[in-house]
Amino acid sequence: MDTNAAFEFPAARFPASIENLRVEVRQFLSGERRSGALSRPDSVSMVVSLDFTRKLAAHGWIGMTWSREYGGHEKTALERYAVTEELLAVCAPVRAHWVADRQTAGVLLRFGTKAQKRKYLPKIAAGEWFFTPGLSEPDAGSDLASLRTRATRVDGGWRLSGTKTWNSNSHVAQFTLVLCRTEPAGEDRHQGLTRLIVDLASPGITIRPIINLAGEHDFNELTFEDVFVPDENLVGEAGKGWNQATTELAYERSGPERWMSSFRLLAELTEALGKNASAAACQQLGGVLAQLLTLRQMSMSVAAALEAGRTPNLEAAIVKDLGTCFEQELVRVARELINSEGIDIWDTARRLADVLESAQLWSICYTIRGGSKEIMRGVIARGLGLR
Amino acid sequence: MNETQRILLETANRLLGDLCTRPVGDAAEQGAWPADLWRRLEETGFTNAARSTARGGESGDIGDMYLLVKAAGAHAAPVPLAETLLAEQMLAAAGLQAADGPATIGPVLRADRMTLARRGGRLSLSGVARRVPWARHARTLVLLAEDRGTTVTVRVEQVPVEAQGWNQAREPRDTVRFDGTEISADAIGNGFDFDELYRRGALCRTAAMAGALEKVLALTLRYAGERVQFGRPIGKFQAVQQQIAVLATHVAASNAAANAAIAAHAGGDGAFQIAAAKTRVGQAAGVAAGIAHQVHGAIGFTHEHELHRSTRRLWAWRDEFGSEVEWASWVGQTVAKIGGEVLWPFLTGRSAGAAADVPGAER
Amino acid sequence: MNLNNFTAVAHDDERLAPLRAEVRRFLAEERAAGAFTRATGWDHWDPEFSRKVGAKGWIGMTWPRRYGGQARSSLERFVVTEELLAAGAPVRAHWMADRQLGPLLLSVGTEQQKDTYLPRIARGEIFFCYGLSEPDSGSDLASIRTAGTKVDGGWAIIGRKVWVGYAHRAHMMNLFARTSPRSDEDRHGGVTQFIVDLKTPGITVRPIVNLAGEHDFNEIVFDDAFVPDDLVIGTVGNGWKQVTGELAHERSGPERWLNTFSLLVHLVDRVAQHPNERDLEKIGRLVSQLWTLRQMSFSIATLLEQGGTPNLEAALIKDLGTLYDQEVPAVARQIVSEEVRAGLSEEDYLGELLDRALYYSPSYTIRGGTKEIIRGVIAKGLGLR
Amino acid sequence: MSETTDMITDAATRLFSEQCTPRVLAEAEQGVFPSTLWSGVEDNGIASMLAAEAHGGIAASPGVALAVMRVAGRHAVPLPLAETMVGRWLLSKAGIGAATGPLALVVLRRPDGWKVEGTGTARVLRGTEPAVAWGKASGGVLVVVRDGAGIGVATVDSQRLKVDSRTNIAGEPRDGLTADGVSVRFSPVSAVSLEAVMHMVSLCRAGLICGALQRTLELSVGYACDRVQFGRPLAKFQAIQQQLAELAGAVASATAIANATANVVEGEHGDLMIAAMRARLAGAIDTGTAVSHQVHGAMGFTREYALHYYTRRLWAWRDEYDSAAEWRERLGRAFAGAPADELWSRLARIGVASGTQ
Repeated sequence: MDTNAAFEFPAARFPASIENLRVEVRQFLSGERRSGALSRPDSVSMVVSLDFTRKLAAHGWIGMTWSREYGGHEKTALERYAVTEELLAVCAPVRAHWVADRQTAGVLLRFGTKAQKRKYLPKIAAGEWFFTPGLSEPDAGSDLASLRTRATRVDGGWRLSGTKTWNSNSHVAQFTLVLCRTEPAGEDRHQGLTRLIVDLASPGITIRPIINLAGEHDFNELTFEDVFVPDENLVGEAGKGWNQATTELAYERSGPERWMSSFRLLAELTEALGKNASAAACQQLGGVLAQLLTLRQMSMSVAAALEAGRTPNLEAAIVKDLGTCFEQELVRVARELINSEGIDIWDTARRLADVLESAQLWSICYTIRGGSKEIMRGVIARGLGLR
Repeated sequence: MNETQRILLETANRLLGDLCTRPVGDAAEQGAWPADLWRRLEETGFTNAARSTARGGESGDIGDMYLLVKAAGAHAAPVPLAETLLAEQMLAAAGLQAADGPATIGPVLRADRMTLARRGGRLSLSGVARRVPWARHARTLVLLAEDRGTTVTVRVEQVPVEAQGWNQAREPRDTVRFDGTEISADAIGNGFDFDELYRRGALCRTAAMAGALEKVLALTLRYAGERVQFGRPIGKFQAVQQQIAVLATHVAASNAAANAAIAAHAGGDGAFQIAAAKTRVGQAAGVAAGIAHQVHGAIGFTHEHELHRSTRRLWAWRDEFGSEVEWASWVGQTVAKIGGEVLWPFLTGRSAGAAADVPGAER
Repeated sequence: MNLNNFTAVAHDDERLAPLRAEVRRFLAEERAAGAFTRATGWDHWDPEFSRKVGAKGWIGMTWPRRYGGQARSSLERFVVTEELLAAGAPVRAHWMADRQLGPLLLSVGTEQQKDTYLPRIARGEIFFCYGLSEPDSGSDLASIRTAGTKVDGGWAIIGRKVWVGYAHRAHMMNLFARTSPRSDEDRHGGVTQFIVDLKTPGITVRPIVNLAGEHDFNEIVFDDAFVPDDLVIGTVGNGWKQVTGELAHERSGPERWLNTFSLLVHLVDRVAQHPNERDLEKIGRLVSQLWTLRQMSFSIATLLEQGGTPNLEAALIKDLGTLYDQEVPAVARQIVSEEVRAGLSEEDYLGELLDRALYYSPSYTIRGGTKEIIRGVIAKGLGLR
Repeated sequence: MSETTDMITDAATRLFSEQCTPRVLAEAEQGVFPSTLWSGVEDNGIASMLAAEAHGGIAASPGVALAVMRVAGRHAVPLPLAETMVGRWLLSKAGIGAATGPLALVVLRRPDGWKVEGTGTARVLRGTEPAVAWGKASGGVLVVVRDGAGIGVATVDSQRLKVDSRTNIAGEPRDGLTADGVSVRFSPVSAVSLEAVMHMVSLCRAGLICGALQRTLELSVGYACDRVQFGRPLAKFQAIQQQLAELAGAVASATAIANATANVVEGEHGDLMIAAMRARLAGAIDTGTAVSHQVHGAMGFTREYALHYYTRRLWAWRDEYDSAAEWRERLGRAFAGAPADELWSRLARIGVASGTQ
């Protein structure tokens, strides 16, 4: 057995120029903080701010790696990686463009028509157009191929019917990139699935908010009733949409968002512990920091592999599994430390209490969304040759 | 459980199941008082379960009381049932008149202190108590206050809520402030000390968590049986089964620990057992909530699904009246005091917790 | 499904208390006389000690008097067992026969078998080992291949058994062998249990040294070993079904959560001498778990006494208990640093106990049903399978 | 990987896979020093690789050392490799070459233990060190001690020490050594701190740990694929797959942090990366040993099957050259109290090597 390659994670080297970029991003972010634009200091949730998104776009920090032809900035994957880290470290309100920048654009760049790229990508990079995912369904979560949303051929396009759920930011997005069935499932359930760009302003679409555990409105359920989608919105080949979806999922697996979602909790905790923290507290804090630093190295290593033109799907699954489990452990450790160090969270460390509560609620979904822990471990097991 | 208790539990489950509906829960989280639910609990006598016959109640059996607290926990009842029962225990111990209507207790944080000042014949109460459960809805607040070096129980009819707050389950946890409020002499008695209140509070939360854990397991089993992925109910996947099995072990351990602590307390002591049980159930709460959510997947992350009513309560309650960290330290100190060689006789003795009972002579 | 069968066990009643006191007195005297120390452990083979336990009437104590038993309750047996284990007394020699073979013979054995073996077992004179696992059959016990072929007056055994604890010191083996081919309809049929004298020609015992560097396992090769008809236990072909009924006893007993008790005792003393908040908390967590486990175990013993078959509850205890036994050395390691260890006195068993617990900890979630199998049993009990 | 790395790792792979036989491993635990294997180590330049060319080495980078040590760890090489490599690196830094033969390494940082008395080049060693790796089996014990602003080293012949032979949980020699006023020749070493010695030996040990972890994964996957239960290989059971995936994640994380640390160990924040690495390795060891034993069932619990050579070493190594808890504490202490808004910028600069791939 040769497990070496996939589990190697060679150390990434970043060009020194990236440090300058980081400084630039940090300066921008501290300006934003001073002006109050980085709202919600008491939460780890990623929120929508159209204003903030437009400012990022103006700095060229959306669509960083795409070609200039499509409104991009032709930066490296490592530069994009650094900017993402900086944004997540302050829990910046990037929700509006997150999906389009991270996932949708990647699919369009690889599978879309020239016209589609020209139409959508510059608007995404400008922070004007947003996408909501359009993958999961009420009865198709981990088993995505069992989805039931279907599109039938009509004159000049398709008629789409069905329900999509867990769509973040659909209340601000103008489009979704739907995965739907256009041919009956045969022997191979992955055949006959198609991706369509759907304008959310089309007649026949209902958007229903879903309030999440944290009491926030982030998800939505989208219902399509005979929605007409013109032919020009077909992405790639009809019936061959499965590969696109899996590619899309790989883009979202190994990024720093898999281990930095609760960074604010770590930051508040570290501050609250104070310089005179007990030896035992420092040990626990050190354990957490060690995991974070390790995950960061792994994530950077994957970014470097992407930059070199490889698609390290297995490595990405490992990062997602370890990262999301780490974020749950962080919450556990934070709570234990607050209790054992006697930090009075109901008074002096009120913000820590709020961030802890928010992280507790959000952390449970990290090992579920974007491929559950069990699915990830299945992917890794396959990589080990067990399946 | 004896036959009477079985009937009591059945009645409680029926009533709470009917009344603790989603709209009632949602409204309570928005700050509404579930008046109908409370009235029904009063009518069935549940809110009086801690009251002895001498004080106008029916039995005042301690076991019954905690059984109800556990049932209320299982149904996520958004009312101060445990607090009202605790308040009556305090009032009874202090020889003070029983309270009608919802009641609560304080202080609930170790750092908070109330003091009673005497000037002339006047008594005045001062101090701040934070995180007081349900204070804004309580008609009576039973407080412990320091009075010339001793702790006295004070019965307050007007609850001065300074700030409203919530716990993770959006149950009211308010700050009450007294600035020299005048107290009449017949509202004061000698009863609990703070440790006693804290310990009984811990037992209430332990019982409620055991109930909530059973609910979490039931919901998870139901969902695993219904939800189909890859052509099978997810409960048929070994990876899911193994996780639910672990969840079940923690639910069982919590039941065992809570039952034993309640029995020991009813038998007249239980300091050690309550500490050990709060520790054990607190450990279970985190593990169980994690597994339940993992099995439920995205649906469990919605407000629409009822799982969070129980899991958020588990997260909140494990921290109230002492987290498992705090109680574990207490347990550790206790056993360190008796020493390793006596640990076994201590754990198996008539009343673990009373060092005097430890047959150390048989070493 | 009901996970609330764990009724509170407040304390011993007037029947159990004097017995417990008597066992403690005995153990204190034995320890004072040097028969064992805290570092010995219940997994230690000591025929002399077993004979003393037998003389006290504490082997086969629930069996009828006519077979050398004491006709006492299974709760009384539970009390004796937990006292012996908590003290770290060396009871391994009579363990298998007392826990498994005796009850089996009582339920399905012939009069002659009962007369021959039970009194000698109860006196601590004859020791048994268990021949169950095979090289290709671990968790999947129905897949055993060791074969018994009918010959004149008995059976000829051919095959191999592994992980046979103390076969090199036991007199007899309770052997599981296949006497008819495995069928898909009845996967658990066709297996027969035998009593085998280990001195029978055709039996070779080969030691297997374990992770801790100790010799307790063995591999046993049967090369046409003859077993007479009258040593078949129960019904031919019914061996597997005969054994499954006892699992609740085996899985919920104190041996599932008392493996590391002596280590805990020394750890408590260590922390008491050098107290700090964090270590006290760690100890407190362990003690809370142990106390809960004992509550569960004792209350299931009560259920068993009343004739129940709490198989699900027993599986829950096995899973929790073995994980707890793994957690004790993991926590102890955090408290007993290399520095602490270097400063321990010669008489302090802490380091030795920690090493042993660490060595043995992987085995807890494997032997007697792996963690995965046990969780499968629980899942079945919950209706998932 | 560069050509040198390839050459030396290839040589190590050949040597160790041929010579680290189960028999050699078993005999080593009985106290037999594997001299043939040691000659191979010398012949292939492994023991001196960190030393300067003038001292018989190739001045290998930490990354190369890590790679070679991983090979050694994968074969559970029963030799003081990390100690000797770091010892010769130090002696080379001191401007003195080293004789052949294995070295033990004692870094004096504690109030108890050995004391080096006197000044100048002639000094006296006194006291007892409780658990010196390969103390007796090594020809010489290299003592490293803080001296003024810098450090100094002295080699003492183990024959001149009183030996209390002991072993760790892996059966490796960890001897108590008593020096009863032994005179030693003391040499100052410039540009190396006492901490840097701990870092280098930690890094070499990290290689051993990563190699051993990798081997536990390989053995576990192999066993799961071969072993049939309930009519299927274990590997087909989801409960086993999920555990092995977790093991793979642990191995990958250990390797990733070790790789990254090798790049920056001599840089500005090398101390913090080493601490993070040691902490993470300990976590990976906890997962790795537990899962591999669980998957192996009873088989892994025997001395006949090879798994224990790796798991017992992992158990021992996680807390040697300072415990994981101490390293965690150092890392935590460096950040405790950092203002919330500064934590990221302070963390982000650690462990990032610049330059091209």
